[in-house]
Amino acid sequence: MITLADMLTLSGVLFALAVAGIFLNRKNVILLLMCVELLLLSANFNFIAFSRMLGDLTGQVFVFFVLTVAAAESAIGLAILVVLFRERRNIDVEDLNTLKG
Amino acid sequence: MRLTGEATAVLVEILFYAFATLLVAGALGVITARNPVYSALFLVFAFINSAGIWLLSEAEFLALVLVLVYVGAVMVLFLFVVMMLDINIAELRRGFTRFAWLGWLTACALVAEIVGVVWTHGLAGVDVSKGFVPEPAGFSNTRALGEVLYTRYVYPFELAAVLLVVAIVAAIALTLRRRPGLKTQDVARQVAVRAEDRVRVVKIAAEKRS
Amino acid sequence: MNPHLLIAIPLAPLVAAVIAGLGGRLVGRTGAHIVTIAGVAASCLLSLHVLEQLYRGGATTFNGPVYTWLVSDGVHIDVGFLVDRLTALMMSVVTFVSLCVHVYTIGYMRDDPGYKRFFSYISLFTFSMLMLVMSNNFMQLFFGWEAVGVVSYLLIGFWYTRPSAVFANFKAFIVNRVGDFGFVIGIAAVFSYTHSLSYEAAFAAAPHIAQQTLPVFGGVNALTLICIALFVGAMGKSAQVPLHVWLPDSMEGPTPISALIHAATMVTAGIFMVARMSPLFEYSDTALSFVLVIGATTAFFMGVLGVVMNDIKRVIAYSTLSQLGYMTAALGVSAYGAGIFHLMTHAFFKALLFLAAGSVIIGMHHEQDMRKMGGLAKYMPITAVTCWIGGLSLVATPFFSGFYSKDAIIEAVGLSHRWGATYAYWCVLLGSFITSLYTFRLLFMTFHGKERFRHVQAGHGEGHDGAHGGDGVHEPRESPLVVTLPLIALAIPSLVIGYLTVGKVLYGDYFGKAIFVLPQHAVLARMAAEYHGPFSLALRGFLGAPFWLALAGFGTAWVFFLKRPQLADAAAQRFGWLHRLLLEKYYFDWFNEHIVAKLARGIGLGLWKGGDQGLIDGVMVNGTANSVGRLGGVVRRVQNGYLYSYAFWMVIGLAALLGWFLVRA
Amino acid sequence: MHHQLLSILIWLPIAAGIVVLLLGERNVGAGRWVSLAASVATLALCVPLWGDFNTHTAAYQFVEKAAWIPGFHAYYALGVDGISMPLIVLTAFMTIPVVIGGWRVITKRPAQYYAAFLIMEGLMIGVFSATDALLFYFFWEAMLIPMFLIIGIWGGPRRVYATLKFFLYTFLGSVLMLAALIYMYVKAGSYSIAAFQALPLTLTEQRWIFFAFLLAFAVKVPMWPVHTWLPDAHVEAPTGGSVILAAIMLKMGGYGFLRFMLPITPDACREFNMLIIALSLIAVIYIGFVAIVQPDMKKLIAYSSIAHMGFVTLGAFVVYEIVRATGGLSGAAMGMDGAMVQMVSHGLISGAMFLCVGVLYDRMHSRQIADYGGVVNTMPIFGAFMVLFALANTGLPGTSGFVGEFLVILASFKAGFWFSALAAVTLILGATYTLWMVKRVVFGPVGNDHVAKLTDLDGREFLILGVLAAAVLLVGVWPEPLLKVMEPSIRHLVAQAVSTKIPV
Repeated sequence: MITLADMLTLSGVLFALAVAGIFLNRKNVILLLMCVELLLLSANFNFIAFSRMLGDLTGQVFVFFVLTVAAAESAIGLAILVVLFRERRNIDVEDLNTLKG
Repeated sequence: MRLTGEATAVLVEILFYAFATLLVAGALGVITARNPVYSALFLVFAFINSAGIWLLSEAEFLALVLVLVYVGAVMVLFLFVVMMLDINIAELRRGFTRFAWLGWLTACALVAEIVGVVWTHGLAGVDVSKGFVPEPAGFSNTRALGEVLYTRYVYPFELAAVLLVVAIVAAIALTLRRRPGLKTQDVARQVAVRAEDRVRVVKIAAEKRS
Repeated sequence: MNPHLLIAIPLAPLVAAVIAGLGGRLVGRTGAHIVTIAGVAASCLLSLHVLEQLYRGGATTFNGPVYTWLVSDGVHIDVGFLVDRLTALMMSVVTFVSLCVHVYTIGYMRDDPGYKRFFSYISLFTFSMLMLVMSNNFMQLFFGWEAVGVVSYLLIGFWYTRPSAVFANFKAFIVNRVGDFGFVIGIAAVFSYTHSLSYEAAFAAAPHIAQQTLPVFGGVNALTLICIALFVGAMGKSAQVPLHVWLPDSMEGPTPISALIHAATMVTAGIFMVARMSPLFEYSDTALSFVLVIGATTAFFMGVLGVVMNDIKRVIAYSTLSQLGYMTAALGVSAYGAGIFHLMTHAFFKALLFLAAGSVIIGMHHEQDMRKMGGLAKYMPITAVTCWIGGLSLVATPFFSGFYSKDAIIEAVGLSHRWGATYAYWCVLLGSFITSLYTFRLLFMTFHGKERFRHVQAGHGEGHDGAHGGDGVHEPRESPLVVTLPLIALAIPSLVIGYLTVGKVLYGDYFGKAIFVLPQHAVLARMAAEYHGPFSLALRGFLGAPFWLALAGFGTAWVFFLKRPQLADAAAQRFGWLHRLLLEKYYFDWFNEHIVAKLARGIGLGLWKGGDQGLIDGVMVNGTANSVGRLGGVVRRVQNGYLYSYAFWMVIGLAALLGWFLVRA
Repeated sequence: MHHQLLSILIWLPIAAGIVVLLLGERNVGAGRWVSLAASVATLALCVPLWGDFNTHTAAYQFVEKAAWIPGFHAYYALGVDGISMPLIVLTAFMTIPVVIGGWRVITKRPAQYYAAFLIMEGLMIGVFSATDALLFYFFWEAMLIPMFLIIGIWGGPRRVYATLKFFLYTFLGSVLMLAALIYMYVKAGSYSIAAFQALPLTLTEQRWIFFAFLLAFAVKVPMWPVHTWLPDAHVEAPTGGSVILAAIMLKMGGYGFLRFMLPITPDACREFNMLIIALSLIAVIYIGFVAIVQPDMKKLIAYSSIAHMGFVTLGAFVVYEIVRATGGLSGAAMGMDGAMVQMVSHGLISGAMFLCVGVLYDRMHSRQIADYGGVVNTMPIFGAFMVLFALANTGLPGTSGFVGEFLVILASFKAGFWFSALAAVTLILGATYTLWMVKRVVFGPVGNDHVAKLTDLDGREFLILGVLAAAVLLVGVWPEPLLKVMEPSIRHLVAQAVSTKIPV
């Protein structure tokens, strides 16, 4: 049967991969958004693991809300992406540094 | 044929490891994919595998929600956007390699640490080796979730709804383009029109027919 | 003696000064001098009345408070009077000389715009001097001390448009303040032992303090430190050697004040103070030796400078320095009575000499250089005669008052066995030769010999006399009565006061308890033994060494400055370096201006530029401000706008956190 | 009426200031008369404060107490004793010359100028009369704001630098003090200063609190290393600002030493008293030399203020050396008396001297000594006043400048010869820099044609300088009433300073 340790390891690996994804790619904003999705997914894993382990449903309710938030976030992320693309014709991360100090 | 209790545990474990490896491979694919469409698809694949795992750990409502809602809607949205923006793929590849080693190094360090924490110390007193308590036979995850959702968490539930509405409005507001030449009906101005600025009474002198 | 009468003595000149000074239009010039002269005259009469009461009337010493100045830490510091025979004598001398000067000023300052202001200042001075003399505690003594210093500052700088006068009064005040620095430390030391500022507490504790030692300078005797500190104050005020530099420059002030302040009263304050503090000084031999050596050095070396000076007032100024040295030497050998007696006689004939010089200056239309005078006796007989009387008294010719006091000092120094007494004796003895040399040089160059003022005017015609315009040569005229009257009034005591009072004051028991002398130091008592009346003393004087030295001085002066004046110039050439050393006044002035003043300004600039602006402002204050700016510049680069770098730092942070958690748990 | 007197003294000027502010720039005439009336009224109220002051008890008088912030147990508690009462009277006394002085001179937004001064006067009286530490701190910080504006708006060319430096310097110090106050509040349970004074503290606690207070008050005094803001602030401040800055704000530091440091952390004070004495003596000598070479009159007087204030800190902290040297307490109270009198007298004298420089500045718009020479020829009355105040500044007996220095020198000799000797050096240095300035400015032939065109004092200036001269001479000739008022409180303070508060 699935032990808590397995679930946590899996979510840890997923999390690490997502973060690596974020600062590895230099070009693609979309990949950034996807990596954020992955991050949320790994978070959900933890929620479910603990909720099932403790036998308390709040964890799963929380996953439910995380999903809604993730959806909203990706929607807006993509909208920004579209506007950005219209503005700049390219969406590689290198050029997006106007907000610097 | 019904499997014996102990056999099912082994099967579950095998399935879990299968799904886990596929999930990790999917995630890896998302990152390393050259083409955003491929990475989107890898993401879909990863989600499906995680749904599988969730089913294994008897969180079936969420697994289904994940697949239907999330993969169905959000991933489709991603694909739609990726397809719409004609990103030239060649140009995307170039920037990938410069920091690769550093990235992987930190990722591995991170993984090592997380695993180390989980395996060696246990999370401050949480016994990690214990598995799940299997649900009783007639238990329905969905009904339990429904009860909890509409009793204790009604207020956050409503809030989530509001959040989604806001997201919709924001997305539209951001991307809406009003093309200049467009002739649209503006009801307000139509109603506000007054007689004198439309009708002009002109006095013209009568002419003899020549 | 009722206290109200005593309060009236200092108060009268103060009120007069205020009326004359602030009265302005409603008092008017004549009103001003009438008020001030009335005030000083009243004070003089009252002082003489008090002197007479104490001297014969059998009144007892008055020692009582006037009002409580302040009470702090249980210590009552108040303004009070101690009037005994010593004070009465000083009061009488001060007020009498001040009265003469007041009358004299009417003539001298007749056409001076600051007339009222001058009268107000000199009566303010009289008030301060009286407060100093009559005080019964150290605070009021210090008040009088500084007040006198301030008024002399105002008076020296009276003609404030002359830069030299303004420099002189600044210098005078600072040098006085150096003296007061020592003085205040002496007072603080006494206070630390007696926890009270009154005289009798200090005098009572003197034997006890003599046994104490202070842990400073490697354990010095407390009383010696106190006495030397107090004497430093006296040196500042009575212009003893290192702190004498201000007196010659104070001749920048009008002549009346030279007479009043820088001859008769203020400079004697130091002598009076040491005499008053005799109960303290007696218990410390080292302090008295210090006083003796300083006094003797001043007496001789300042006298020598008198010989080379050409400005008539500066010659008399150096003579004053030398005579003050004599008085200090007298104090040094515990002959306080002789010191005070000489102070009194000196006040009269020195004031006389100064006023006579003033009258000569008026006659010569403000010409002060003796080389432009000569043969004035014909034109200014009264001034000449009175000047001669003053000169003879200064030189200590027998029967003149100067003889009785100065010879007594020379004899007392001779008899004393204190450390430094032999050196002092030789200084004082040769001093009498030097005194007669410069006195007769002055008399011959001014009143006798060739009239040098005539060809000078014909020659270039500018200088002060030219200022008055006019065609041919101005005959020097005798000064008006209001000037010559004080001269005569001062000439009489210069002549007879010594003869009349030497028996009672010097050798008699006039001072009684006012001056305390230990039996083993009582030099005057031993001299009193051989005293058989003023007449026989004068006759014996003719045989004494000082008289013959004085005669020798007369002879050399007669040869050098009357018979063959070119001899003096020849001597000056041959001993060129000595002449220049004397002209430069032993380079004291050069040392003060170039070393001390430049050093002070240098330290000031160094500390200001280096310390304040460089170190504190530059490094610490503005430094921190700039470094904050630079730090900001560095930190800014971390915010480079790239999303991935932020993510990277996040991960690093997370990794560190997890690592720490891993290690610690 | 008695137990509201202090509140009226605080809030009357502030209210008047607000009224003047509301009157605005249009009817400035009315504003001027209102501010004059308010400042005179405040001084008039000081008469009953001094008159009914009981000079036989060290306890607080005119006590008021009302809830302020119940949450913190902070009360609106006011009270006055021998140490703070003379300073309140000095504050009220010195505001009138400032108001009258600025009558014609201030042209840029005069209403706000008067309002700032009146409000500041109220706040300063608040600082002196607060017996609740938080209320003290409130007034202490609030007082900075008007001065910040005064220097900032009506100041000279480099005013922004000067006022920022002034504000940040003082603020940095006092923030640490707040930390110390809060710490003690936590231990003592309430903010009342009396509670703090009685609170037993271990030596390490006392050390930390001592240094927190030291930084806050050393900046205000100002003591030697942290004094560089004062010359800049004075040079750039308008005349009125300089007068109040010198006359009152420097006394805050001295008051803080006596009210907070000595009673609350006596053991730490005993341990570090040599540090304070050394800094004071450095201030006297180092600053004395620096003052000699100043080309700017106001900077010179500013530096002379630092030297004079060195005496205050010396007088306050000499008590420990006296106990060490003589074993007894005789002379300790005299040192503190000297410190208090020096504060009051320095307020009068340096205020007057800044007014004198102000008079010259209003006519010739220059503060450089080199631009003047022989002013007494065209302004004789002004010359007389200037010389009188200069002599008072050098500590001439008969003027108030002498009383404080004399008492401190007497007391410090009991502590040791060198303390007194080094302190007495101020007689020489003080005379040198002040009279050298007077020589170059007042005396001598007429410097240049500007000086020739100078006009002598007008009625207003004569009135102010006359009143100040009378005050300086009165305190100098008869300081007894001033000392009688503070005597019991000083004795109580000495007892507190030598007691130990380390819990056994």
